[in-house]
Amino acid sequence: MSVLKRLWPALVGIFSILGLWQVLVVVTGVPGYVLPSPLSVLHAFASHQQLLWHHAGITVIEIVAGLLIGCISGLGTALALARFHGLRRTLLPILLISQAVPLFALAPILMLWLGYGMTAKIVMATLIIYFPVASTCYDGLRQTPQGWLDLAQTLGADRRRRLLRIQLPAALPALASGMRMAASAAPIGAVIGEWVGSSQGLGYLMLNANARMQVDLMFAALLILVTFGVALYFTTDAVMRRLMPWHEDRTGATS
Amino acid sequence: MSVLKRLWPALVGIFSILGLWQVLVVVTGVPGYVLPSPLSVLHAFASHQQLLWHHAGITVIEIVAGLLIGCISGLGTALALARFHGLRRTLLPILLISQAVPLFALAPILMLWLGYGMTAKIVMATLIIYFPVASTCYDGLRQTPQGWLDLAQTLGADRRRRLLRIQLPAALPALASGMRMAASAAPIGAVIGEWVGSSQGLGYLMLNANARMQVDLMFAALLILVTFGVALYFTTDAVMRRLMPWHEDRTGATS
Amino acid sequence: MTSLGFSLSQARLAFSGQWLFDGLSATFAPGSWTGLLGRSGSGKSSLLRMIADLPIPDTHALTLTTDDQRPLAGRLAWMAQQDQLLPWRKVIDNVLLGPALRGHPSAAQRQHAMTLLDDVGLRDKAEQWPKTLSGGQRQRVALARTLFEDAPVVLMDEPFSAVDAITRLELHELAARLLAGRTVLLVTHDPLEALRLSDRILILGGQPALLSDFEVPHGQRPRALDAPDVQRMQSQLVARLHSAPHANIEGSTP
Amino acid sequence: MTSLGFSLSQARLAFSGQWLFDGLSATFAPGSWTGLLGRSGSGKSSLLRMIADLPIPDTHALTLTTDDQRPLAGRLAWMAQQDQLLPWRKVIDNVLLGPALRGHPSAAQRQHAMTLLDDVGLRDKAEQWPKTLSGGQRQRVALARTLFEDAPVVLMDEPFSAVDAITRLELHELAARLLAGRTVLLVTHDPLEALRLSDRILILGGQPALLSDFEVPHGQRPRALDAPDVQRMQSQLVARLHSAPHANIEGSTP
Amino acid sequence: LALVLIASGPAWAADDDDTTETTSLKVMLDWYTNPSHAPLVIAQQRGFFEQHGLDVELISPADPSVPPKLVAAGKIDMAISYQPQLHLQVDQGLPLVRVGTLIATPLNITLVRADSDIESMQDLAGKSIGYSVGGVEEVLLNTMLEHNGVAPDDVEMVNVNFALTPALIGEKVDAVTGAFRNFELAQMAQEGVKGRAFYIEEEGVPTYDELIFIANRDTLDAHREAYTRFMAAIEEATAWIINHPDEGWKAFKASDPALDTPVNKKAWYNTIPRFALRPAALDGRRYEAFESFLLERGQIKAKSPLSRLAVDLSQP
Ligand SMILES: Nc1ncnc2c1ncn2[C@@H]1O[C@H](COP(=O)(O)OP(=O)(O)OP(=O)(O)O)[C@@H](O)[C@H]1O
Ligand SMILES: Nc1ncnc2c1ncn2[C@@H]1O[C@H](COP(=O)(O)OP(=O)(O)OP(=O)(O)O)[C@@H](O)[C@H]1O
Ligand SMILES: [Mg+2]
Ligand SMILES: [Mg+2]
Repeated sequence: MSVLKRLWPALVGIFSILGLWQVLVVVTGVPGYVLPSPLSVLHAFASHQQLLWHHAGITVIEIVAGLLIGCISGLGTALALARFHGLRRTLLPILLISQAVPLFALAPILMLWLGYGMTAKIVMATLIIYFPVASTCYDGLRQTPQGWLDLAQTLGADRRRRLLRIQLPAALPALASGMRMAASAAPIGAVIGEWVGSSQGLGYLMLNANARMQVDLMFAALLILVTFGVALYFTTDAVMRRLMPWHEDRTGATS
Repeated sequence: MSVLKRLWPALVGIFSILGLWQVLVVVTGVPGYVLPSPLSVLHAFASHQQLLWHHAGITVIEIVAGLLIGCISGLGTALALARFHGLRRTLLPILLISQAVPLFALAPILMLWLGYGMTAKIVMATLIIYFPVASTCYDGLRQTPQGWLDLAQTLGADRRRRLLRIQLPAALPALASGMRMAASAAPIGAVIGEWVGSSQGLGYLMLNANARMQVDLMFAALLILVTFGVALYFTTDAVMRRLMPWHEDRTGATS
Repeated sequence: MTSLGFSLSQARLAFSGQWLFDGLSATFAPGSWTGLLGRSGSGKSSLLRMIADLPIPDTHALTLTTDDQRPLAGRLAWMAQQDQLLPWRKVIDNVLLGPALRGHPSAAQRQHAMTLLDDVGLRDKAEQWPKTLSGGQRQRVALARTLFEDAPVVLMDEPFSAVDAITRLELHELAARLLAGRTVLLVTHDPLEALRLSDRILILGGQPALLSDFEVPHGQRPRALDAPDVQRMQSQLVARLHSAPHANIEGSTP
Repeated sequence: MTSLGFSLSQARLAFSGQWLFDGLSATFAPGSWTGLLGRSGSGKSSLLRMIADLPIPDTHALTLTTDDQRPLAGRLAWMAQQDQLLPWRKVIDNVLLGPALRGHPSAAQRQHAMTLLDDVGLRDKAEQWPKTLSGGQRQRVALARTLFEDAPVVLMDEPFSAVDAITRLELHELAARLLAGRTVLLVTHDPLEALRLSDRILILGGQPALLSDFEVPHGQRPRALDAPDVQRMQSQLVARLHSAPHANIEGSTP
Repeated sequence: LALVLIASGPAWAADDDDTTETTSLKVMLDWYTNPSHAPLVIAQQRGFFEQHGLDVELISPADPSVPPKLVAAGKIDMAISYQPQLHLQVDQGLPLVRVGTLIATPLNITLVRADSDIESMQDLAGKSIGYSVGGVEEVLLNTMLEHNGVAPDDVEMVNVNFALTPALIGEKVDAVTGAFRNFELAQMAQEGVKGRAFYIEEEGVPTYDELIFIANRDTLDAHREAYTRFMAAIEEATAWIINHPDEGWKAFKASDPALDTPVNKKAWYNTIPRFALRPAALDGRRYEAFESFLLERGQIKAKSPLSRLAVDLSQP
């Protein structure tokens, strides 16, 4: 029940978007090859189910793997930056630069390095998640209230334990914010990867459908992708909340 | 001097990357169409200066406009979400979904509506910035310590003033984190826009060069873009710090 | 400003199924000062929050009636146990928080806030950030902010706990002067303070807790510390507090 | 554990160019309790921070010598003016913060922490989150955390300010019992508390501030409150505090 | 429809000599400017458009699937597209029609490294083949494979998104299909790798027009005479290029300094023989044959009449 209750506003949102979209299509009379109506998308969805689920399975694996690796390495980087002062001066600008590089400009080249298999897509999804997570975590780790740091000092904590037992828990709310955002961005990374080189996955399917002007099929694939992105957001939100039973987040991301 | 001192670690980072890259190219003997050496990129940079600056000028306008509009509308959305409870239930999922949609799947539609002029690109950059800012700001606005909210209540603040005078300043550190991240993502938005349809701008130049296998020219354009992204990050950081003279951010994003 | 009395009844509060108190009632006469004492954790701060209509996570209820039958909201000043200064407002702007949250502080209000800061001995800190203040200084700014509100009903939760003995006495004088005619409910842990400032002393104690009255010395507030009945009553009050039923702390014989 | 004395000299501190104190020195005998009094903002907390070698934003210097010539770091417990409980650790885990920051708390340490919580009257709150505690309960947890450290040198900044009179007396007993033989520096605003617990009283006052001694009653700590010289000396101490040079607060005659 | 075409005929005839008023046309290329677009660039550069009373704006997209949509939506007047895709688009209901031809032969080839062991298309069995998704690559390749006795399931097709040459010379794939014979071969040579090409029309695929001009069928009549003038300008530009190839290259690279690369220069000369000499002329047989081919292969749902696919502007 509580899961349903959490998902409920999301469902309302999705359906209100669908309604708006249908109205938009009807009112503006925009042709189907530009923007298909939700009904025709649903129809495409129903008639291509098997195809869609097959490709969706692949993309989901890429997304989840990318999200996990991206979050873990982002968090790791943030911890390393907070832990080692020397590292910060060199690693931080590199991090920044890596973020400023438009990924898909590099995507073709990445593909040449990593081949057209799943690895490349996971790397893309990872890269897209990595920076926001590293950046928000690091921002969070830097803003520990002084009083707690003082306490750690007089209690004889070494830098490592201070980081893990004081700074990290104190940064959890900031971290949750970053992870939530990363979760909803993860599908984009995988799809870019599939666009640039692949023979499977929702991105590939979308590209193919687009080239054949099967715009309704493309939107059906998009629908799966978006649903998955949103689901990932709420899952991440729930996980982070579970990690912070002490935290009072009054209004909640989901309510 | 202080500006130089701030930029100094960034410069070190950039040059260490360049060095590593040159070594990598020389050692692995990777061909120029896969990864050009920094020297050949510099050469391309020098020999196409006029071309590059011309396109850079256009992209910079798109980025800055997109960043400003994205930040303002993102902040506005977050404030509206925090202000109006009813809005939250419907707007938040829509926001989420809009983030989960791979933007350039929608790019052709945007182009149809907005034409292939600069507007479309500014809209793309705006959209890419909009969500992270809205999301982090909203997260920040929700986490005002209860004591301050109690104070606002007994002092007879209306919801609007409570939001602007209590919740907003309390969220500034979270907001700064979001804006910094958005700043370094802004160039990506503009480039995606240019990717879809334009005859000007660095994104156009890059993809064009890539299609012609002038990978050195592509990297020269990338270099400008990245430099600009990093500069934007530090500018945003400086602006946000100026907005929070009371805030103790001990280690600083730049040190 | 006319004084405003109020009374509460049926006050009940439980945390995780256990009643802290149930069925409390009390009347606060217009312009009277009431000292509220009680063991740590007996529910004093919670009672103040309930009167101020502030959110409380668990089961609670309270019937509050003012003498003029109109709601208390907007006619009440509340000083919390923590100072709650806003780090992004300079000291003077923290004092001016009330007017800033209701509109724009006028020049006259600014002037008045400055006078109050002077009263609490912090005129020279007016333009500093709160983070540069000592614990006692922060509490004095919070006091100035509360005094600024000039409300007919004032709830204060241990308002002088962080200042030294001398400053405390001076602040007693100041509060008595500026809050004359206001209906004040003052939570304190210092029996002497209660005896010095109250028209009436209430003790919250028991399981679930009840409010019981304690007789106060004669004479005008603030009473001199060396008045004989103040000294005498202090020992009685401490004895009374001690006898109030409460989970005992190990090894206690003062 | 053998007692550890220490002395400080050349202590100086300025904020934004103004000297709070300059050239302070004091000796703290092994196992002695020193009460530190002074007006709000005189620099007591800052002095404690300097002794604990905690960061201070502005100009400061201090020469600290321990009796055994080895650094104080690691042999010192510090209880701040704010409770600084970690919201993500349950009450018991906050008491166990020291061992958790130096390794892993053992079962015996957990047992001991539980005993301490029992001592401060919070055994039944051990598994709760800090946000469910009242102000005085939070302070008692912070006290338990400090007592747990069992350090030879203990710095306490107004450790009993948020608890009621009875609990305070009980905590005095507890602290005296558990910190016997430790060298304790206790900042307090309550003259009676200082007289009850100190072997020696130091008053920080003046502009720039100096440390001056105040005579303490005879007898073993903790002294009974109704001992005649405690009562007598209280008035003397208040008078002395009052006469200490300090920016006057308007309208003050206690 | 025929009625409408007839009705609009005389209007165009009357306007033919009167080129005093200028018509603006937005024309979208299929991809970034390259030597295949030479007639457009030269017509612009040397004023042929102007002489025909046209003010033409050339726009490049980064995604070849975009221009047809923009034409169908009426956002631009004309676009360059590919004949095979046109059939799919019309089948999906896009109101598009071919109004001219830019390159009148297939450019499509399947390309392997000359130093590989793939001597003929038979050897592709068990290999990986890169392509960029255009909509018909799969069916074209499958036809070629079947023609050579290879089962389509025996090859692995990989979308490499326009990075055909790098994927091939980087040996990430064994072959690429959908490469252009005028361009990719030159590009490989530039990187010092020789290529071996298999020509699509020699491997069992009906021949077709590679690059065509498409316009919106619904608004064709309103623009008919402008498009006719446009084709005349293209025709003149093509003739001029064939007559003056070297001067033409200079004019071409002058239009955008980024075009001045050795590969483009080589491609320039490779492309010249492939331009349609009579851009407006329509070979209806090609369209019907390819339509049948696609229908047979299950790529379209139904056959469209020729008039819905292509028009000859000069034939009312
Ligand atoms: N970061 C700072 N910047 C400027 N001034 C400061 C800063 N920190 C403290 N001060 C000033 O130093 C003085 C001493 O502060 P401190 O906290 O040591 O006082 P205290 O004696 O502990 O007072 P209290 O009894 O109120 O806690 C105060 O006047 C305070 O304003
Ligand atoms: N959110 C909560 N959840 C559970 N219990 C709570 C919560 N808030 C307060 N309590 C409990 O309610 C009791 C009363 O708290 P309150 O703060 O009112 O005490 P108090 O009388 O003000 O004490 P003090 O003198 O220490 O400030 C305490 O025992 C506390 O543990
Ligand atoms: Mg309380
Ligand atoms: Mg202090």
